[in-house]
Amino acid sequence: MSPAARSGLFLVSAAGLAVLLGLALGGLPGFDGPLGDTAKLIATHAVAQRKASNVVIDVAFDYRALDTLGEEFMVFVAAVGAVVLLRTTRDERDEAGSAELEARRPPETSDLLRLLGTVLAPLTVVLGVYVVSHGQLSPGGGFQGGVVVAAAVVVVYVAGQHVAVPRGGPIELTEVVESAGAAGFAIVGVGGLIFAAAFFENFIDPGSQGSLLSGGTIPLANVAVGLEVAGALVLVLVELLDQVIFRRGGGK
Amino acid sequence: MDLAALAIAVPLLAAAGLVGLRPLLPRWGAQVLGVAAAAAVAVLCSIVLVRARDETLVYWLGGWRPRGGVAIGIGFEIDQFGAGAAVLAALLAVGAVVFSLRYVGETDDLFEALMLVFLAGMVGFSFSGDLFTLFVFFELTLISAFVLCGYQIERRAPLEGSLNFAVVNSVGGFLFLFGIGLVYGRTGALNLAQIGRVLDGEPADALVAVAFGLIVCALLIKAAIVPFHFWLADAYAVARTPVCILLAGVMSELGLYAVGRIYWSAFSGAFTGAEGELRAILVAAGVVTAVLGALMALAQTHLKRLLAFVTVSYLGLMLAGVGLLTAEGLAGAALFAVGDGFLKAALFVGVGVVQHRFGHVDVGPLHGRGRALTVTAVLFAVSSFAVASLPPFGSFLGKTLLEHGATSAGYGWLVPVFVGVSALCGAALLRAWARVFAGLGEPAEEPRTIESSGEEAGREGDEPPGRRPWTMLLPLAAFIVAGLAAGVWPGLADGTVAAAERFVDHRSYAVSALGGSAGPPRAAIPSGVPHWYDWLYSAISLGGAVLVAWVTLQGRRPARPLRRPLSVLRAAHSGHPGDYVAFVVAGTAILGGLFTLLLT
Amino acid sequence: MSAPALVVAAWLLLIGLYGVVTSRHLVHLIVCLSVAQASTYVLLLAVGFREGAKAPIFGDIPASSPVVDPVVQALTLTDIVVQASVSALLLALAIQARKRFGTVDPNRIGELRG
Amino acid sequence: MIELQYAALALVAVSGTAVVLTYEPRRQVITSGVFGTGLAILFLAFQAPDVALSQVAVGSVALPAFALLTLAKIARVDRDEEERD
Repeated sequence: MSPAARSGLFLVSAAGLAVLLGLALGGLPGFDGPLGDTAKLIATHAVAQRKASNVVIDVAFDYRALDTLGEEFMVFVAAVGAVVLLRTTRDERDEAGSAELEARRPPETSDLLRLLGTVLAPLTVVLGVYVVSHGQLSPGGGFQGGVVVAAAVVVVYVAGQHVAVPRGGPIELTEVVESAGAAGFAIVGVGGLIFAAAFFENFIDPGSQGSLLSGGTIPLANVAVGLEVAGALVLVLVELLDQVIFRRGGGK
Repeated sequence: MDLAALAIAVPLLAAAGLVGLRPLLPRWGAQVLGVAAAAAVAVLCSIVLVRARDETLVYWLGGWRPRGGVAIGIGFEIDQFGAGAAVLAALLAVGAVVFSLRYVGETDDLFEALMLVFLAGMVGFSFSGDLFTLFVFFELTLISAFVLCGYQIERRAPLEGSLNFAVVNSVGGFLFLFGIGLVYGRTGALNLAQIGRVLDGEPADALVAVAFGLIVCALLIKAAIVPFHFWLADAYAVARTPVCILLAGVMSELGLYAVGRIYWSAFSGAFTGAEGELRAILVAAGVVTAVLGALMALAQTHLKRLLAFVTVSYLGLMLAGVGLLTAEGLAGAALFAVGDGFLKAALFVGVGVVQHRFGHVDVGPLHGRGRALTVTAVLFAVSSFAVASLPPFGSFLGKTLLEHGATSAGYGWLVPVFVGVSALCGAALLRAWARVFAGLGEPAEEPRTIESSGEEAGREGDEPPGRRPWTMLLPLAAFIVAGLAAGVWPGLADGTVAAAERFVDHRSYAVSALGGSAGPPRAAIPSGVPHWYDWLYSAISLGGAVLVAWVTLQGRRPARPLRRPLSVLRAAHSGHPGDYVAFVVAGTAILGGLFTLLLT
Repeated sequence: MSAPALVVAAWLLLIGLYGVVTSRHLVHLIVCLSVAQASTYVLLLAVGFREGAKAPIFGDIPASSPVVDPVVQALTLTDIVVQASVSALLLALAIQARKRFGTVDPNRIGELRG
Repeated sequence: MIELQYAALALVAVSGTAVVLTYEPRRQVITSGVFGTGLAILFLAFQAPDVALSQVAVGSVALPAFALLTLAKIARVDRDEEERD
């Protein structure tokens, strides 16, 4: 279709869709009604059942842990997919030639950036670990903390570009971390099968509310997710960075 | 039913293992792990299928049983249809992984890992009795499928196919989630049975109709129903053969399965009294898709794209079956999906062998060159006839049930449509077969754009040409045998109808999930198929297919009166993601509007 | 008053899709997809919001105080991760598209016709 | 709190529209960062601090970073090809 025809078709249909959405949204209750049945049950009983004060994390890692398993494997696929879709293809390698690849050394980074990286990175890692480990108590958890840890690793990676990062080693290590996290979360689920009666059944004593280890398997699951998300994000970012930094054609 | 959970956990763990142990695992070790994991899923799902024979299996994840009819966690609700879909997916996955054994490329451990996640996604999708979990597995399936589609990044067409696939289906995901938000806002529930109980109370209003419309449109995108079908031809035509086996064999059909599942478990109570209107809408969409897909298939000279449009066309037939909203129609669609799924997988493998041998799949340049591939030629011909409903294959039995369902629902005019569509699709396949494997007729018109230029051509894999390893022919033969088994297994038709009776029983679904008292189970009437006239219909389909193939074989171009409409149709398949999204929005507005007007 | 939030949700969906349809750059298209997806976050959270209720974290509030719906928040968390994953992969495809097609304008990528 | 919600809704609606209508991708990434942060504020007003945190991580940091790196790579390929010609 021509751009005009495409926009025309879209605008007409979108107008129709807008009317439908308006009609449908008008049927939703306002902000003053009672909570839905499922939400009410969970909001009243979660803390007593799980001892973890953050009910959102209770839902994500216990009541609806299977959804989170699916979500973790989406992240897993995203990381694997980035490796697959961004790999250097055979023809690119031929085109570049090995001599030129040799010349494509990463650029030097300034001392200041390196210093900043050295100072910032450990702090960020500590923050990330805190967010992961306190998910059951306060806002945060494996996903958010994992992102923070990944940011720290990437800072080190960028700041440390002067050290020749051998392609292969760190990437493979990251893949190991990432898959260990993904597998770890699935194993928490299987643990429920072995030590209790159902997949993802919480098989560890929930402890007491407010303590760091409250929630039974929830902190465990959070750590697994944290590892997986951190690993995956590092993989994606490093693949993208590699595309930009390592190909900075110094040989030309 | 811990086995059901294991059927999801095993492939996911194996996938994580394949990626994590990549430095340590030798290539053959990874392949063994891949095949073993897929086979384990097939075994697990088969046991689940057997156990689901007498009652619907309910499994509460995390042991969160419902309280007072309110679900707390996620429930699996597995009947023979869900378990059967999972078995089909797992068997096709085993075949696909075996096919890819001798089909070496780059980073292939990752390929197997992705296939296993893809499989786990489909299994989870088939088992789930929870609206949001359906969405999660919908997305997991989608994301692994589109990476698999784009696996060959050194070629252009897979890249574009993958992109269109991802964009259009992501939009489908938004619609799905928007619908979930509306439903949850109204019912406070995500469990399908619980949603059904809340909605049963009163007739549907605009919110319910629009929410249903959005969710159905999202699933019809997955099922490639016109006008949501554009991405499918692009993606399936360019994906590697093992991926196509799963995509065309089962993934799209799962969209239709979920339409049925969600309708009968959650919405059918709210739409009581409006079944006639809903039936008309769904059957119409199915027929349009079937006819359009068949015509587009006839217009193709690229083998995989041809198969993709045959897939679209048959998905239309299946939607018409599901859309009859009767147990018989649903049973027909399900049986047809299984038989056709295996046979289409066989055809894709056949095309894969051709691609393996000659490096491309354009009918024009391949003219007569397939004579060298005797076994493949014979098997390809058999599958083509079987797809055109050759008795006693599963596709024949399924279509027979479909036709009976249509007649008893008062849609007798569907029978000639089914017969005609089968004839056209069969003709498209037979004509391609005649050109490639027999060298009959004029060589096809100018080569198509995809993969036709020298740069794009490339064999799948590193095997020297000329060898057709048993790892390719074995799945081909096995899929044909499975397609045959789906037609001759004793009692299969009656069993499927009985299972469908349970599937469409709104009340007993809720009771098995959430407790309460059910009425007496509905007795299934033996289907008594096939009758003598079913053989006649099949003969007409087959004869028509041969005739149309023969006539169109003579000319290099389509007949004059057909040229203009065909060129308009083909121009609409522009490969432009913006176009496709505009069509999706238009389709959603139309379907949603019809639902709102007619069902409230 | 829930109307403003719901109107914004619907608006984000439609405007995001408008961006996808009219896009001339793949990266732009992908970011527009994320706008459309944001509509679902707003809808879900609006559905679960209750006036005067607190966040469902019982660290600092008494166990009896009214809270907003925790379930939709968990769903939205999943939704956000879905978006991040899909966007990352689409961006990787955009890079490959630039390499293979020499353009990132969807109007000029068109291998698959008819 | 409801006032904060209205303000955040307005910000989200306006910045979301701006993201779509900014056809220059580099500038669009910046606007999308503003949009992502606006969403995070809105989620806080919706009493969803967990979601807000995720949204900051994804919408304000990860996605803009992905997008900028992608654009840098695309520009890189453009330049390489010009040099070759």
